Order: sequence, then C-alpha cells, then structure tokens
Amino acid sequence: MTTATSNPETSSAAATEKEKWLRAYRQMVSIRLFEEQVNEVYTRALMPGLAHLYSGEEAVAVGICEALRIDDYITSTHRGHGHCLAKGASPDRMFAELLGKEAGYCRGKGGSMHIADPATGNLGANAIVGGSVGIATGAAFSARALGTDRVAVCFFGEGALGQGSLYEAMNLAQLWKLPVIYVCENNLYNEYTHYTETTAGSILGRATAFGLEAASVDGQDVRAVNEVATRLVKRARSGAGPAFLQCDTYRYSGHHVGDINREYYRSKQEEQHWRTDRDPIKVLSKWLLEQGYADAAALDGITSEVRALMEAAVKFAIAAPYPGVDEVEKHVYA
Amino acid sequence: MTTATSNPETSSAAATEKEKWLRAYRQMVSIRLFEEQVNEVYTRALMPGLAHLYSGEEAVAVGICEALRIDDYITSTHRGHGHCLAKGASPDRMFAELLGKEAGYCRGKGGSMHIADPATGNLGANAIVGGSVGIATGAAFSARALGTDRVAVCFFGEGALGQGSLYEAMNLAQLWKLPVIYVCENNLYNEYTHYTETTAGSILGRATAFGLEAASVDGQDVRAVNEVATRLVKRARSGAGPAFLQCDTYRYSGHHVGDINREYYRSKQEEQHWRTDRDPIKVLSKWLLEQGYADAAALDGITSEVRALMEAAVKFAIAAPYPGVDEVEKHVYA
Amino acid sequence: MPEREITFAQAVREALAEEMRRDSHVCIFGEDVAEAGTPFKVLSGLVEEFGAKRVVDTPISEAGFTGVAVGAAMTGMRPVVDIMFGDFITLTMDQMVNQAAKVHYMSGGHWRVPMVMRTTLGATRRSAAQHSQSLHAWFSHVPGLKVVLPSTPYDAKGLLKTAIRDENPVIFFEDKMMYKLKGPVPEEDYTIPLGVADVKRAGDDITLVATSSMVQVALGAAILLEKEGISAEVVDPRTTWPLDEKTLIDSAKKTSRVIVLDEGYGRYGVTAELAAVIAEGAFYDLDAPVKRMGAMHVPIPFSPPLEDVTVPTEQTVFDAARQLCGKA
Amino acid sequence: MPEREITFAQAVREALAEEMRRDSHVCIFGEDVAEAGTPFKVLSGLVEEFGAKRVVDTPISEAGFTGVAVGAAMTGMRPVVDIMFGDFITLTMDQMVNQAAKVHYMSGGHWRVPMVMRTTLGATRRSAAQHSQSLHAWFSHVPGLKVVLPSTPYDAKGLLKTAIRDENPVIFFEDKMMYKLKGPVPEEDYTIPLGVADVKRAGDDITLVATSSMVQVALGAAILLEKEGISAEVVDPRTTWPLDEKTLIDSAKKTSRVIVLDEGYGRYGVTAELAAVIAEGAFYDLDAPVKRMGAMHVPIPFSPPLEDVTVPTEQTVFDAARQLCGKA
Ligand SMILES: Cc1ncc(C[n+]2csc(CCOP(=O)(O)OP(=O)(O)O)c2C)c(N)n1
Ligand SMILES: Cc1ncc(C[n+]2csc(CCOP(=O)(O)OP(=O)(O)O)c2C)c(N)n1
Ligand SMILES: [Mg+2]
Ligand SMILES: [Mg+2]
Repeated sequence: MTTATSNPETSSAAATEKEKWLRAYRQMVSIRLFEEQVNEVYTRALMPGLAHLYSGEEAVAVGICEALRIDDYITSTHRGHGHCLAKGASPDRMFAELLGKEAGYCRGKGGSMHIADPATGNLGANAIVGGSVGIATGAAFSARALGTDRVAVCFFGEGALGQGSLYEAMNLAQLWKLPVIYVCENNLYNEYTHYTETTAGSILGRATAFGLEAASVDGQDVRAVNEVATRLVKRARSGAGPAFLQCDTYRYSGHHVGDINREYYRSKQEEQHWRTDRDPIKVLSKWLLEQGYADAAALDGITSEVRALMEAAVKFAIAAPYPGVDEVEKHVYA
Repeated sequence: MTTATSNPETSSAAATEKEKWLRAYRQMVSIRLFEEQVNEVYTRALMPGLAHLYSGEEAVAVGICEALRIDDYITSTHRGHGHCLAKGASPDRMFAELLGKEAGYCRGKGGSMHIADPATGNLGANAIVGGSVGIATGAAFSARALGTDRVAVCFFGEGALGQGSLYEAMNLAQLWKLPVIYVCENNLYNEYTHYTETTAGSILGRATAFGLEAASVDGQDVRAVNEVATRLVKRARSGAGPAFLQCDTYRYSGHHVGDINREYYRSKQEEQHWRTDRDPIKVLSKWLLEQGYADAAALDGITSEVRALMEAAVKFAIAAPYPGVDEVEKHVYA
Repeated sequence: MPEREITFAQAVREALAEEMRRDSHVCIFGEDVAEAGTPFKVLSGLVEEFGAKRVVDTPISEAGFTGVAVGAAMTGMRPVVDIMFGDFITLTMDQMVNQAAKVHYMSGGHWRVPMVMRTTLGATRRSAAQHSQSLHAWFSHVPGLKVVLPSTPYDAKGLLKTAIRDENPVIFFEDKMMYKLKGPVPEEDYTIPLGVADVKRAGDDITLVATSSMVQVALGAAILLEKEGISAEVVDPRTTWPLDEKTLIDSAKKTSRVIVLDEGYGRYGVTAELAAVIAEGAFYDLDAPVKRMGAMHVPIPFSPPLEDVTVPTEQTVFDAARQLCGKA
Repeated sequence: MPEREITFAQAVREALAEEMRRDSHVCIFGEDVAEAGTPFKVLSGLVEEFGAKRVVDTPISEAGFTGVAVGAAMTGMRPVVDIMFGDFITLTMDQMVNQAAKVHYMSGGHWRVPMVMRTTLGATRRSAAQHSQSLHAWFSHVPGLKVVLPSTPYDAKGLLKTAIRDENPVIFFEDKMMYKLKGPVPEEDYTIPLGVADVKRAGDDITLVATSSMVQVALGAAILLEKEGISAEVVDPRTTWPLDEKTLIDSAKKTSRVIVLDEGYGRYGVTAELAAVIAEGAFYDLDAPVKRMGAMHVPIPFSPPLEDVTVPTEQTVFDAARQLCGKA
C-alpha cells in the first residue's frame, strides 16, 4: 500500500487515527490506574466508606465518551469513576472528592457515588440504580428545547433493567425523539446475582419494543464500541431520536472494594478468563502494536506517565483539607 | 350436516356451545344495562362522585372471565364494573357500593373504583393506573406457592403501558413462570389523549421483550377473545408461565360519566362507527341468530329479564341504608 | 373601580401564562395538560397560546416525566410538572426526594433544579381512598424541597409565580375543592415571597393556624365564634417550608390559645410540626395545650356520610375552639 | 447460666428463621437475599435452610416486588420484603401507601395484607445522601400501616416475630450501624407486642424519648448525665405506630423535662409528633418546652467531618439535657 501512504490525505488520516487510539489507550490506562489507587487507598484505610471499581470495563466509558463532545451530557452510576475520567475530569479533584475533601468536585459532599463535573457535562453519578434515566432524558429534552445539538448519554448497569423508570423514560424519549443514548453496561452481575436470574427475555428487545434503535457490542473492544457509539450519537444529533446500546463487559473486582470472597457467586476461572483473554487494554494495545502506531516502550511510557499522575493526584487529595464544618448547611437551597 | 347433529356427542357439544354463548350474551347485556343504569343514576344526581363506564368493551371482560374458574383471581381498574360483573358479582351489591351503602361489596367504603368481591376472586378495582399489576402477579405467586392451579388475570387499560411497574411485574412473572395473564384493554384513549401520542413502539413487543407469550385479538368479538383467553389460561395453569393479551376495543361513553363534550379529542363519526359496526353485543347476537341458537324474541327476552334485574338492583341500592358513622374507624387495621 | 375577582383555577392559569410569557424556559409536563387542559380544566387555553412543545402531554408515567423534569431543570429549562391527584406523588418520591432535593447539595452547589411540581390535595369529593389524600407532610419533611399551600386565588397566583422563579424544586399543592373559589386578584404583576405567613383575620382570644383548604374552614369558624364573643385570629403559614415560625409564635403569644388545622392525616403530619413549633416557641404564654385537627386517621372512605366526618369542618373547629376557650 | 448474647443481625435472622419454621407461608423477597444473604449478611443461611422458593432473589425492582408481596399477602402468603437501604422506599410508596395500607379498609374489611417490609435507616456510614436517610416518618403518617423501630437485639427479635404474625402491613426499620451490636436474647420463643414503649432506663430529672439508633445515644448520654448528678430516664416507644402515648406522657409528667430524639430529619418528622403528643399530654407538668433533636436539616453529606455533625451524639444530647435542666 505504498501508494496509499504516499497520499497526503490518507497519511494524515492515519496520523489522526493513531492519535485517536493512543488517546483512547491513555484514557483506558488512566481509569485502570485510577482504580488501582482507589483500591490502594481503601486498603490503607484512608477512604471513607466504599467504592465500586470500574476496572475491566474501560472500553465502554472510553469508547462512548470519545464519540461525544465536551458539551454533550452524561449521567453516571455508583460505578462511575470510569465515566467521569473518560468525559474529561481530572483525577486530583476526583480523589479529593472520594476522600471527602473541599477540593473535590462536589466539595466533598457527594463522594464516590455522586461525582459531578459541570465543565465536562457530567450531570453526576447516581447511587440509585436507574435513578438517572430521567435526568439524562431531561438533559436531552433541554438540548433540543434550547436549540442546541447536544446529546445525552445515560450509563447504567444491566441491573437497572429491573427498574420500571427506564421503560418510562425510553417511551418518552422515543415519543419526543430526544437525543439520548441509553448505554447498558452488561457486566453480568447485579451485585452478587447473575443477570440471567434477574432478566427475563431479551435485553435489546426491551428497547426495540419502545421503538428505539438498538445495538449490542463487544464492550471489551474500544474501537467497536466507539464505532457504534459514533453512529448512534450522529443519529441522535441529527434529530433521528434515541438509541440503546448494550455493551457486554465484566468487572474484574468485587461489587465494591470490600467484596473480596466472590466464589459463592462467580468462579475464579471466569474472572481469570476475562482478565487474560478479554482485557480491553490488552485488546487495544495488541492492535496498536500491529498497526505500528506504537511500540511496547511507547505504551509502557504512557503507563508510567499516567501512574505518576495518579500517585500525585492521590497525594494531593490526602493532603487537601476537609471542608469547614459550616459547609454542612450550605447548598441545601440554591 | 344431518349426520353430525344426529351424533349425540356432537349435538350435546352443540347444546353446550349454545348454552355457553347464550350465557356470554346475557353477561354482556348485563354489563351494558348495568352501565345504562349507572349513567341514569348519575344523571338523576343520585351518585356520589363519578364513574367510568365500560359500555362497548363488554366482550373483553366476558370473553376473559368465561375462560376462568370462579376461584381464579382478577384485578380490575377504575373502569371496573364489567370485570366485576363478568366474574360473577351481583348487581344489587354493586349498586349499593356505588352509592356508598352498607350493603355494598365494600360496605360503601370503596365505591366504584374499589369494588372487590372475594367470593368470585375479584381482588379489587384500582384507581391507580397500573396499580394492580403487582397485586395480580402476587396472587399468581400465591397460587403456585400454595400448590393450587389457580390463575390470575390483570386487567388494565392501554394507559397503564406508561407505568414502569408493569414492566417490573412482567419481568418477575416471567422469571418465576407465574400463572398470570396481563390483559391490555386498548380502547384507544388515555382519558382525553389518543394512545398513539403516549405509546411509542409496539404494544405486544413490550411483552415479548420480557419473554411473555403475547397475542392480540379483536376485543369486540367475545368468541375470539374467549378462544385465545382459554388457550392462555390453560397454558398458565399448566405452569408454562405468564402471557399478555391485547384486546382492541372502544369505550362508547366519555372517560367518566361527566365527560360529555368529547369532540376536541375524538369525533362523533368515530364513536358512531364503533357503536354501529363493531358493537360486541350485535356481533354475538348476529352469530347466535345465524347458528340458530336463538331467535330475536329469545334475545329480547334476555334483555328484558336483565333490565328488570338491573332496575331492581338500583332500587335496592337506593333504598339501602348508609353505614353508621362509627364504621368510619373500622377496618383501618385487621 | 371594584377589585377584579377570579377563581382559584384562573389564578393558577394566569400565573403560568404570565411566567411562560416572561421566560421561554418555562414549560409544562403532565397527563392531559394540552388540549384537555387537565381534567380540572385548570390549564385550558395554555397549549393554544404556547404550543405543544411547551405544554406537553405525557404518557401516564409520573415517575418518568418527573425525572425528565429534573434533568431538564438541571440543564436550563424551568419545568412545571402536573401531577393530577396528590395521591400519585407516591410514584414520584424517588425522583423528587433522592434526585431533585439533593442534586444541588450533592454537587457541592453546582447543579440547580429550578422546577415546580403542581399537584392537588383534599377530600370530600367522593373520590375514595386513592384520590383524596393530602400528603404534603412528606415533602415538607425533606431538606432541599420547598412546599407551598395556597389558600386563596390571590395567594395562588402570587406564590406560584414565585415558585416558578425559585431556583429550587418547589411543590405546589392546590386544594381541588377550591378551584372554583373566587377572590380578588389584581391585574398587575405581583409575587408573594415563600416563607411569609399571612394573618388572614386578626383576633385576640384564640389563634387558628390553618393551611390550604382549612383556611376557609377556619375563617368560617371564626365568624361562628365571633357570634359567641370569641375573637379568633386566623394565621395561614402559606408555605410549610420555609416556615414562618415567628408569625405563628407571635400570634400564639398574643392569644395564648391555639388550634392547628391541616387536611393531611393528623399523626406525624403537618399539625405535629406546627404544634411542636408553637408549643416550644410560646411555651410560657400558652394557657392550654395546642390542639391539633387534621384528617381522621383512616383511609378516606367513599361513602358520603363517612367521608364527611373525616375532615375538620367549621362546626367541629367552632366546637373545639369554644372548648379551648372554656366556653363549652 | 449467663444470658446468651447475640448481635442485632443474628436476632433479626433468628426471628425470620423461627417464623419461617413455624409458618410455611412466610417467604422473603429481595435483592441478593438468597446466597448473598443481603449485603449486610443479615439473612445468611436462610436460603440454605428454606430453599430458593421461600428466600427469593429479585431483580432490582423495588416497586415491582413490593407489589407482588402485597398481592401474595392478600391471597394467603405472609411475605417479608427486604429493601436494602431505607432510601429506596421512595420507590415503593405507591404500593405501600395506595395499595397495602388501604386494601383492608377499601374492601370493607375483606382482604388483608399481612406483610412485613424490612429496611434500614441511619447515617454515619459514609454512604452519602442517597444511602443514609431515615424516612420512617412517612410511613408513620399513613393510616393502615404500622411502623417498628427496634433498638436492641432483644427488641428486634421479639418485635419482628410479632410483625410477621400481624395481619397488617408492618414496616420494620433496622439501623444499619447497629447490626453488630450485641445484647442478651433468650433461647426461648418470645414476642413483644406492637404499641408498648419500653423504659430502657429509669430516671427522675429528665426524660429522653429516643427511637432506634438514638436509644443507644440516649443511654450513653444518660451515663454522662449521671456523673453530673442528673438522673435521666430513657423511654423507647419501639413503634411509632401504634404509639404508646401513655408511657411517654407519664414519664414526662414524672420528670417534667423532655428531649425527643430520632434520627430522621427534624422538621415534619417523628420528633414533631412525639413532642406534640407530650406537650399536649403533659402540658401542666412540663417545666420547659420539649426539646427536639433529629438529623440536621440537610441531605446527608459524604465528607466525614460534615456527616458527623448531622446527627445527635452522646455529647450533644448531654449538652442539651444539661441546659434543659438549668445546669449549663
Ligand atoms: C434502587 C436501588 N436498589 C438497590 C440498590 C443497591 N445496589 C447498588 S449497586 C446494585 C447492583 C447494580 O447492578 P448493575 O446495575 O448491573 O451495576 P453494576 O454494579 O454491575 O455496575 C444494587 C442492587 C441501589 N443502589 N439502588
Ligand atoms: C397513577 C395514575 N395516574 C393518573 C391517573 C388518572 N387517570 C385515571 S384513568 C386515566 C386514563 C387511563 O387510561 P387507560 O389506562 O387507557 O384506561 P381507560 O380509562 O381507557 O379504560 C388517568 C390518566 C390515575 N388514576 N393514576
Ligand atoms: Mg451489572
Ligand atoms: Mg384507554
């Protein structure tokens, strides 16, 4: 393909492609290492409460958010660090929030399950399973009513398929042709129960029944996720209405950081299989190497850079002060 | 077909068939004339509050309930007189309830929107749209847990398709293979809004998405309704799980007795079309006459008998005493 | 020129129309709100003026469209949600309490939820147990929410306009039996601040603190009491949150006898809070315990003679007041 | 033989196991209730003994399975529903309030709804605003429901057994911070009637009326007060409905000073009702206004130093009591 590469247009396209996926790689590594630090902080008993790690699911958040503009909206879940980082938040203020510090995105008042970042369109994580489907749909309503072409993405775990509010919102979104995309992260488990024990029938069928465009994708392949997300976002932006995207994925760790003994609900082999054969970072790095977009050293370099960043972020957060006690009565009313 | 009729088995089958449909005819006429009286009582300003008439939809309640045993359960709606009569309640106690009298099924405490009749398995009408889907599903749970082969039928209007609880219940019913049948009475309107403005996608798809057996039927043809109901009831009774049945029908009157000027949401022609061409009582009577199961005089006779019954029931109810004021604090707790 | 009189329903409609003209971000979500103008006809004419993009008919999905309103409010709109009967707020509690009420706080003050939920309260309409409740105590209990209980057309209009302009989620309860009540309402634009009680009638011997539907009952009782030589002051808090404790306590101190009236269920309801506030604030001035009168502690029965005894009436308030004043 | 001590969680589990052995109609619905035994491990071992037909894992459908429980209760079962965090009752309000609470009344006494909802309350677990609320005031407000707030392992077991045998819908709130609390619980079968308060500690100078989590706080404060020469009586109503008004009022009459403590939000909450009842019933015996202490009126913040000040503590109760007794 010498002719092709000598074509300046194609070669700049390849450069963009390379940049794009290296950026995606960095984003996924950021999430992975962020979560490593979270676990570390928890283990060192420095974290108040619990946290739900996103490790293993990075390709979903990154594949979707890379298809969004910074002014597009997302809503997130209890397992929200990945979405927040992928949309562009900075790890230092995130860690500060996780530790309840004033420098946190929510001045320490929200914590892990409620991080919101207006600057990047993150309307907030949500500790109510299914609790944000209305919010995301409402953001899409505003986007249209205000004459913008913004899009809203609603992330949720497959456990939220149990909540009726999802169906109410999808019905409204389709009736009103709102630019919202419901992203179902199917990581196989609702806490400690396999999703097949809680989910009758078909997942996609639950969206197509309401007339939504629906698709499913390998959630471990960031390029695949991004491709379908790009299509659905474009479709929504153009006014063609809402969509539903099922991403098949897996969480490596427990339901939360304290969920250590998991054999009663899933086998070590299963966990090992996903980590070894389906890891989203491995999948992308293999491809990057194959394409010649990076060599092993370059990828390691990214990892080292990101690790340093995360360690610094944790240090920042640990050193940061708590909010003053008078903060407690502020922000109850606007 | 002389041979056939001379066959004693066939002729007794025909006799049963004849009895069956004459009985269905009587039931439908009962509902129609009951509602005529309700409107009359309302017009005479004898009725406290409002009532939602079932006229036009008789084939649904009768077609379904004729497929049930007396110990099977039903749950009903704000438009519940038809279900209640079809399941076997008597008009005098129903009218007494509508007038708030102590002789009513609920001692006057429930009124039109809450009539329940334990003797016929009627768990109650419900004034919350979608409010009884859980109750019907729970009755099916009991039926199975207690080792009976009872079945539960949940009647609801197509407006209840907007309520998330329906999807939560269908998911549970299918996961647990419960003997419950969700009967959607699609009379085209949620109050004053056409259902297409409130219902995206496909109605049946919303049930099949959860794995339910789903069917739709002409809700003006009692024999068609009964045929599919019989199949679904048998299926549920045998342990094969829940089903969903969409019955296409029409309410002749307003959303409630006070909804007189309806042109802003539906035309007189539309109303006339259903009354003239699709009336369930006409459809059945035509068939009965064709089959030679009855002549016009016999059918008129039924109507006269039923009318006398309804008039007597109203009289009974008007004459019946109100509950004593001390009743007000009874039955708050069992 | 005599003051203009309009109904409570008209007052609500005018407030909405004026705010919608004033601010293009105000929109309405609800069941049968457009052409039908709601079953109570409160919104008649609005869709004609503002169009179906701003007066939006919804499916029967109270949780769903309330949630959509929360998200829309966070992102630039000012939605007004219509919940036909107050009994249906049961379906919206998660969106109102876990989302709307908390978003501002949880985000450290970033996001705001400027939305209004309009709904109804009140019994004696022969609508039975699921269409007759007055559940405003629940929302009053929750930090982050404001709760408005207008008792006259004037208050309804002024308070609703303020509620729509407020930056927080506000729940606005309308007594469905009051929609046809007429009262003076000026033509000019005006608003009434939230958290300011109104002395609906001045008096010296006893204070009747009353909300919403009970204000008219209290005023009626006051007339009966006057004939007995008892001068009753009627104080309407107008909002259960923010609560104007001072006006309540001052009146109690002045009269030294108080009845608190609210159509919600008595126990663990609004009367408990108001009575507790007054009993504490006017402790050294009260001549008798604060008397609470609310809905009887039963699901609202359908049967008219039963339903009628479940709520305080002019007569029962009159009797209670006379007794409290030692004249019974 | 020394009395047996078990934890609060064990007490709940024993009550369930014993009632399930006693009555085959008792079954459990909830998220992760079977193998996982709930995230709090309260139900560990039950599915092994009773099988998956009676300890039933559900989807994340609080409204749905609560509704199923209502229907199952009406038709012969005695379901116990598990709502993991009390904050999620927001999703069940329609089924509990418009259905469960009213079915018996609306049917003129025909249908019964013998079901129990078990859920949690309490903050200070660093779980933030949507996992820390104590919303029991809402259910306490509603006729047709009973509400139980156990404060010791002994009470938890005895009250839960009674709740399961009750013919009405009962909501049972467990303080999630108390699951590991140990206390004496006899081996033998016993039950505790609903509606009977328990004097957890006798005293003369001041009454601390406290519910659930606040009982331990009140007992701790009483010890501090004792050192100051103030003798505090701690009264635990144990159920907010039925409410044992007499025991509360009698204690108030005896000591003439009262603090009411409950972890729900202060305003329009449980403390309001208890304070109002006492202020009325002991009007002529109180030497000072009844003082109310509840959760601060804010969504529960995540940040530990903020969260810690939102709920009454031994120290703040001690300070308030000293002041009320004129010793501060
Ligand atoms: C309404 C509600 N019910 C229950 C919970 C408790 N809970 C927290 S996470 C979770 C499981 C969620 O599973 P899923 O949606 O698949 O997300 P995942 O944790 O797998 O990412 C449950 C039941 C909750 N937070 N909200
Ligand atoms: C939860 C709830 N929301 C709204 C209402 C008010 N309402 C009563 S009937 C009705 C329309 C119901 O339409 P549908 O289910 O199609 O039944 P139909 O009246 O056509 O038989 C509405 C909105 C209600 N009773 N309950
Ligand atoms: Mg999952
Ligand atoms: Mg309909």
